[in-house]
Amino acid sequence: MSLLRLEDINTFYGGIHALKGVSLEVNEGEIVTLIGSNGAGKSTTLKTISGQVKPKSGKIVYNGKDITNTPPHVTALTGIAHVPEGRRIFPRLTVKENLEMGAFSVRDKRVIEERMERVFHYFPRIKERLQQKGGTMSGGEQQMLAIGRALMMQPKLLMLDEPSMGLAPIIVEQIFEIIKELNEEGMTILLVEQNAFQALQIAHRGYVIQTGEIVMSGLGKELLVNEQVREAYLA
Amino acid sequence: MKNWLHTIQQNKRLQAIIVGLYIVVTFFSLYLAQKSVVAFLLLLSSLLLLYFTTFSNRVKWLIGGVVMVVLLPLAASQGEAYQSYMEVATLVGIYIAMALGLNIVVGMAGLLDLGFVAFFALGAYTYGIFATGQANNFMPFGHYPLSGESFWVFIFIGCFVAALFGILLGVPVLRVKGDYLAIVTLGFGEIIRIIFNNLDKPVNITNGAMGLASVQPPRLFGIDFMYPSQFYYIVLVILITVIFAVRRLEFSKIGRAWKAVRENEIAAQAMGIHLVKTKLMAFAVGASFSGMMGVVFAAKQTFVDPTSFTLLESITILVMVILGGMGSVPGVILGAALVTILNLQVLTELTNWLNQLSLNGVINVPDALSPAKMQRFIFGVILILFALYRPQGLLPAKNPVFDEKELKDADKLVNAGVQKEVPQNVHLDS
Amino acid sequence: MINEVLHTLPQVLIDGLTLGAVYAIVALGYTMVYGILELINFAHGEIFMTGAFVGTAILLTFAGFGWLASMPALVALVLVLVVTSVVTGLLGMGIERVAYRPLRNAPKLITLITAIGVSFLLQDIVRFIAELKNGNYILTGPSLFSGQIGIKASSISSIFNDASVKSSFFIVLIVAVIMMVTLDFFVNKTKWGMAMRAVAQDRETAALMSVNVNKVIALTFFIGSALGGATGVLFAIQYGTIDPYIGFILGLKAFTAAVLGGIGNIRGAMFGGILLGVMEMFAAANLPVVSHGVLGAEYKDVFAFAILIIVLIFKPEGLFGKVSVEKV
Amino acid sequence: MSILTVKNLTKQFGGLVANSNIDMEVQKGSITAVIGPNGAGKTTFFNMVTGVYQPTSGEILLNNESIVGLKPHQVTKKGIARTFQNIRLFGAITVLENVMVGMHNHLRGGLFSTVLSLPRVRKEEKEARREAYRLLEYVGLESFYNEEASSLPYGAQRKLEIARALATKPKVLLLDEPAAGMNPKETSELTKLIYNMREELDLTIVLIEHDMKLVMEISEHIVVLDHGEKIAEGTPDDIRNNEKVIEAYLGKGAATTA
Amino acid sequence: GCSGGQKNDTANNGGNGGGGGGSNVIKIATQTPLSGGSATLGESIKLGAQLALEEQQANFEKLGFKLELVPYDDQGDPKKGVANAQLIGADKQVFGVVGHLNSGVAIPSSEIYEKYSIPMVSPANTATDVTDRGLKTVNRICARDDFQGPAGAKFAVEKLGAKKIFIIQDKTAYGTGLAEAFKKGAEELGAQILGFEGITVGEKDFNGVLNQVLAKKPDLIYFGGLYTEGGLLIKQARDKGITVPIMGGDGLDSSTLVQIAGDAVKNTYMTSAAGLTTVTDAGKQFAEKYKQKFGKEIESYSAYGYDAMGVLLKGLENAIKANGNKLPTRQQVAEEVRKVQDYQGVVTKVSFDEKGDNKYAKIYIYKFDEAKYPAKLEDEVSKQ
Ligand SMILES: Nc1ncnc2c1ncn2[C@@H]1O[C@H](COP(=O)(O)OP(=O)(O)OP(=O)(O)O)[C@@H](O)[C@H]1O
Ligand SMILES: Nc1ncnc2c1ncn2[C@@H]1O[C@H](COP(=O)(O)OP(=O)(O)OP(=O)(O)O)[C@@H](O)[C@H]1O
Ligand SMILES: [Mg+2]
Ligand SMILES: [Mg+2]
Repeated sequence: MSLLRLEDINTFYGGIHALKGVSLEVNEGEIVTLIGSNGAGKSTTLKTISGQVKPKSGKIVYNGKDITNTPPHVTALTGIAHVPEGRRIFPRLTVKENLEMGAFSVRDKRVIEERMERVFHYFPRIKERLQQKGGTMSGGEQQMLAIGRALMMQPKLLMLDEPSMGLAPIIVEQIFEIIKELNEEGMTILLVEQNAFQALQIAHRGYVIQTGEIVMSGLGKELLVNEQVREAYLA
Repeated sequence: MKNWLHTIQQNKRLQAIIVGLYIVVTFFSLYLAQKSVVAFLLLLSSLLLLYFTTFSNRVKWLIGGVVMVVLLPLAASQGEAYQSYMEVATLVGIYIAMALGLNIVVGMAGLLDLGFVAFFALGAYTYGIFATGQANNFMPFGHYPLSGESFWVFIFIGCFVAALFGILLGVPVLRVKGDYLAIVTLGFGEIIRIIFNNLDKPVNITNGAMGLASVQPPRLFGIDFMYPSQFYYIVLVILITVIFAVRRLEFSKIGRAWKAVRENEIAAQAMGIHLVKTKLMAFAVGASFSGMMGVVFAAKQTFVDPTSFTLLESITILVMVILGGMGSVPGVILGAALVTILNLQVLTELTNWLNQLSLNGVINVPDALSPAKMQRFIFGVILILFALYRPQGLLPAKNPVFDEKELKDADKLVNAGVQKEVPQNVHLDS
Repeated sequence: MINEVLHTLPQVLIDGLTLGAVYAIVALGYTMVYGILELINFAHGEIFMTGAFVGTAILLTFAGFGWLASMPALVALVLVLVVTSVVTGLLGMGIERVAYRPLRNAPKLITLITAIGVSFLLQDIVRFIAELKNGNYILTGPSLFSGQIGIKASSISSIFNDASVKSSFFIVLIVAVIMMVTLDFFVNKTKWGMAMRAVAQDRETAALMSVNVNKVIALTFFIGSALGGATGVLFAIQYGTIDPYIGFILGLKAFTAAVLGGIGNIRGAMFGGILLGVMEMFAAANLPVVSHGVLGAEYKDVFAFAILIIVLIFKPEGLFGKVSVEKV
Repeated sequence: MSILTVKNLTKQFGGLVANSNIDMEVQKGSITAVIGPNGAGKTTFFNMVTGVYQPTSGEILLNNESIVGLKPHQVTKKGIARTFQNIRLFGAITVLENVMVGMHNHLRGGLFSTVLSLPRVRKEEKEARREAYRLLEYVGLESFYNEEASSLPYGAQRKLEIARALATKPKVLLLDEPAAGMNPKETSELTKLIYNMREELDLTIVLIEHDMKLVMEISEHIVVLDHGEKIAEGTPDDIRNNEKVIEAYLGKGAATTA
Repeated sequence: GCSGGQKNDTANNGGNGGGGGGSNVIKIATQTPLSGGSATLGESIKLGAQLALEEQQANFEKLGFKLELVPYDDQGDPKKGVANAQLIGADKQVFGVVGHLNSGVAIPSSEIYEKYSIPMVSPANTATDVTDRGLKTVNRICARDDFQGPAGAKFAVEKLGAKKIFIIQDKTAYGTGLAEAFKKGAEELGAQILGFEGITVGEKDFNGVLNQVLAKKPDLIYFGGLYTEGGLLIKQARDKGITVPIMGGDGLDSSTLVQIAGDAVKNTYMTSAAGLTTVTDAGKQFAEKYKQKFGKEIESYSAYGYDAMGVLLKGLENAIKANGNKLPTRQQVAEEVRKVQDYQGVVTKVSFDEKGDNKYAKIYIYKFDEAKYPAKLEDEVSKQ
């Protein structure tokens, strides 16, 4: 069953036509990856979904509801968590507060505690640094925190924008493991990656975006062996 | 409309005709309708029109020069309002120079300065003290007031003193960033003003709140400069020098360093830029313009007292810079001119007019709302509207655009063979 | 010389504390808005001024109906404080909506212009209304809490002279402390406070955390302005006379105080305000004595600004400000 | 010959030891990689070398001359340039001007000569522009030269940082994660560029990178940091097979990706 | 907008008119602060002047001239004042100025009036420099600082028996000038000056300086400044338990002083160049007319504005008559204004001396015995 569906989305930044009729679909329980080179429009796609930018035309349907023009804070409430590109940790909040921000809509303290424990389970490193200011963490640590923060929302759909960027190989491996694990536990995931190889390996399905247009789609495994994809993105 | 503008943009001859026609028409309307502020302003705005043409810089300067040096004074001089127009034009010039100075500090180097008027005060007092009998109180040698001939030297002394204080202010400021800087400079401005207001004790240097009256007018070849129409030319000369200096600095190593510091201090340092030196230079250069104009101001007013140098004045200059477009020299010039004219001429005329209406019984306003009292209100509204509708400033800063040809046709410093090997496909998806 | 300074010290401290408390609460308003929008809300001084006028107007109305005599002063005070805070809070929200929100993505300094515009506007509007109603824009309110209380400082040490305070001093101080503590708790310990800080640091991401950014900013303005208005009332009660131009000077001082303490930092604002008030009072009372008449009381502001500059030289982020670590 | 020598370098942030007694030698003309898990202290190490942070203790020698205590701009003058992990361009000025800022120390125009617009200054400026343009060509950004730096795509911004660093005419170039955010294809182009720069511009290059393909392909010497300590160093082959490194950093799957 | 009307004027004048020969409009300008902190005072001058002008309109109508008032706002800012002065000078129909409030504005602006030979009659500037520069067009009807200050000092020392005096001033040209003059006078009479301190205009807390007063224990406090600060200073001094007499100059002369200080105003003395407006019949009438027309009580300067305008119009009328009922030149008007003798105004009689100072300027000394304005007249000092 489709959890999220984009229909012919067109998004502009001023005069720049960043998304040119993007349509894609994410089914419940899937990992879907969106790959493409720099400036292809991957981040813009995620931003359009979460409401950070408004599409000029097209429709976004989530869980059967039209969420095309909902502002980001409302989208978040519907269960879509967006881990933005470049981590975007609150630099002067402590690590703990950063996590708490993730659970902003949750009132019950106990629930927050529980979720936090779950985050610690995935990222033990975070637990050691609860009182450190988010901004002083290293790049990798921040990425973990950013994912952890999104997990605090306990989202239905987790959108990750280049989570492997700037991370040590072992961490990348871990993160992909965690993504898989989260998915196995029932979370739907929309993954944007430059690291096409690894992304396609764990994804059920994938879309290739080029200068704002979806140029190809298919099962992860298919794309992995596709000649054109290999040449352009797997080098 | 767009098309139409486009055609004009393409066609230089058409532009020449339009500008020429405009200047002639406004010139004659001012010439004939002497008291028309509108005609005066329209003639002035021919400079703005000129700015938008595609003529070469040299031609623009030439035409602009003719308008400023000959046409404007000539057209205005035909009648009674002459001196008052020249007064306004002189003040506009003074403010433009100051705004350009502040623009270096705020717009280019990104250092928020709320005490800028202090440098103006320094210039004014430097001349004021020595061009009145005041200096006799503490200078054992020499005979004061100095004659008006010294004025020309004092322009440079004022420039130098202000620059020196710019550096003195800069030194403590270096460690302070962003909005902290704003308050430090604000404090500095207030300190200078309060000191000037109190330095009549223990030794009477500034004559305190009473101010310095009867400052000697400038003197050249036996002629005293007494009228705004004369000061107009002094200001014009200084102003043109200032504009040239700013323009050259802007697109030089120094200007780039200022902008780099503004954009990212850490990266600027990594490029080998000495942070302290660069910021100090911005302070000093910016201050020096103000210092010069301070000297002119003292001579023009013939009276210097601390009330001319309040915080509100600093804020007004800042408004000119931001409104015009931070970092943009043409923008700042426009901003300064607009705010000054608005304050001195338009608001005054407007209130006079409204007042006339209410005196004649055309409109009836309660006294509390009398137009003369609502100037701040009107000014406030205008500020808000401008900011909301032109948030980037009136003429936002532009980056220099270079011609590719000029950049290319040199012999290669880098090994000529390299180029081909370098992969050329960065623009893969753009 | 030292003796002379010590004689008046108790009184100087008390007076300084009063002034400082006023500075401190106004500084809080600056700090809050700054903390969240990185905007020096120049109009804050005018909101404070508006509060003073609204409060005085209410008190005058009460007095006009003869209610003031019939109700306990404390009740009147609380009533006025609450009403005024709400009025100025809404005013602040309105200003944000009209003059700041449309410029949220514009260059930072352009909002400075609208802030200045709003200041001028408020000054003239308040002046206009006051003049229309009163014939004169200088307003003197009914006196509340004007009893004098003597403090026998001489019983502590004979070097001190006795001091006296107006009972409104205690009101000012108590209300100020309550406001500061509440606010500090609110911002640092509650969820909405955390949301405010998050919005301050990264608006876009805060929205992704399901924070309604507009609401948080509006709330910030409401609280900041309500505080400003309430302070206006306290000011009017303490000093009795107000005019539409009090906001400018006081705003300036409070801004200085906020920076001294470390702008954006609530405790810093409190401390900075009190410190500035005490310093100023001390300078006004003692500069001539200490400098043998060379520096008069009028140098008090020079003294205050000089201290500020010196503090910032050694601690560029203000007394309580955290060194802003920029990770390279 | 060692151009950059680091002895016993330590940096503490409060209780946190970000670098602990690091010794390192960088050979002139080499490409050296510094790798390690996130938070290992790699960027901190760069920051100390470039004068952004002062070391808690230890020595940094450039050509046997200590550069500890120098300000960042002085370090640049000595011949060390760098790029930043989190891109730090001068966003509001053009790409060409960004590079020209890098030439700051090699231009001689002073305040007065500039204001007077002496022919010498004009000539120098013109030459600087051409030189800047050549550098842009070198990294392949010439088509963007008149654009605002902030409007560039991410990958181009990284390259601009390199061009800008080159403009300072460095002897040693420090690159902090130059390939971050690039796809494999772009990364391989970057690899070529880095390699060429070393060959043609007489440079010594030290780079931090998490992309093992790039690191293993290009570097002659690799230093591995973990928790602020140096846990290994050697040739790519040594490192690839070092148990400690695999455990702390590469992970088991490393063999397949790199 | 605004230029339309003016173009018509120009047309009436027959193009670029030099003297405006055909015109029968005569404008008198006022220049005072109408906005900002001291707008009340500036306003009251303007309104007083307006009243006088309107009363005279019929009179001038008979002579064939139409009188008009053009109020300018100098904002208390010298720059603005000078720029306005240029505008005033440029308007050939303006034949006189009533202004200013601040000496700091009057001094540079009058340099411009002098160039254009426009007579200025100042209702309020007490600084010595205003007339001491020897400008032919500058006149004032109020007393100079160096008359008012010593007169106050004499009263303080001789009548009130003050031996030790603490002086506070507001660090403006007015306050400093007056306080300095008082200080000099008091010292000459053998009083001891315990302190000479400044406060900042616009502030509301003067406890710092008052703590000094408390420590020094003077037997009189003198304040050079305006009523806004003065009122608060008096109130705060009394709150502190300082009971000695407080004395000030004409800047305190306002009903608002009493409003601000309330009961604390008792035992306050005030020197003023104004006779009590409301003690004479003429004064009472004036106050009533003023109230009726503008709906507010008079301020101390209202009557000065009225009288300054009166003198100016008197000079103008004389000039017109001397010129055979034709429009005189500005020079002629200026000369006639200076020549005005024994003009009887509401608050003062006016004859100008060779500098333009009023020979009849008198100093009146008032005391507040209760919280009521106006205060009780205690003494009168004449110039000679
Ligand atoms: N805020 C913005 N303003 C203007 N243009 C933008 C903005 N953000 C993105 N763009 C442009 O929109 C296009 C798509 O950008 P987007 O960030 O979605 O790419 P991406 O696929 O995520 O690339 P990357 O791998 O670099 O993250 C690019 O051409 C980019 O330059
Ligand atoms: N200014 C600072 N204040 C406090 N701690 C800091 C500071 N800078 C870095 N750290 C800490 O020092 C450690 C090393 O950080 P550094 O940035 O050098 O890591 P890194 O090796 O570059 O990691 P990454 O590969 O993720 O960029 C981290 O734990 C980080 O949190
Ligand atoms: Mg992206
Ligand atoms: Mg790093």
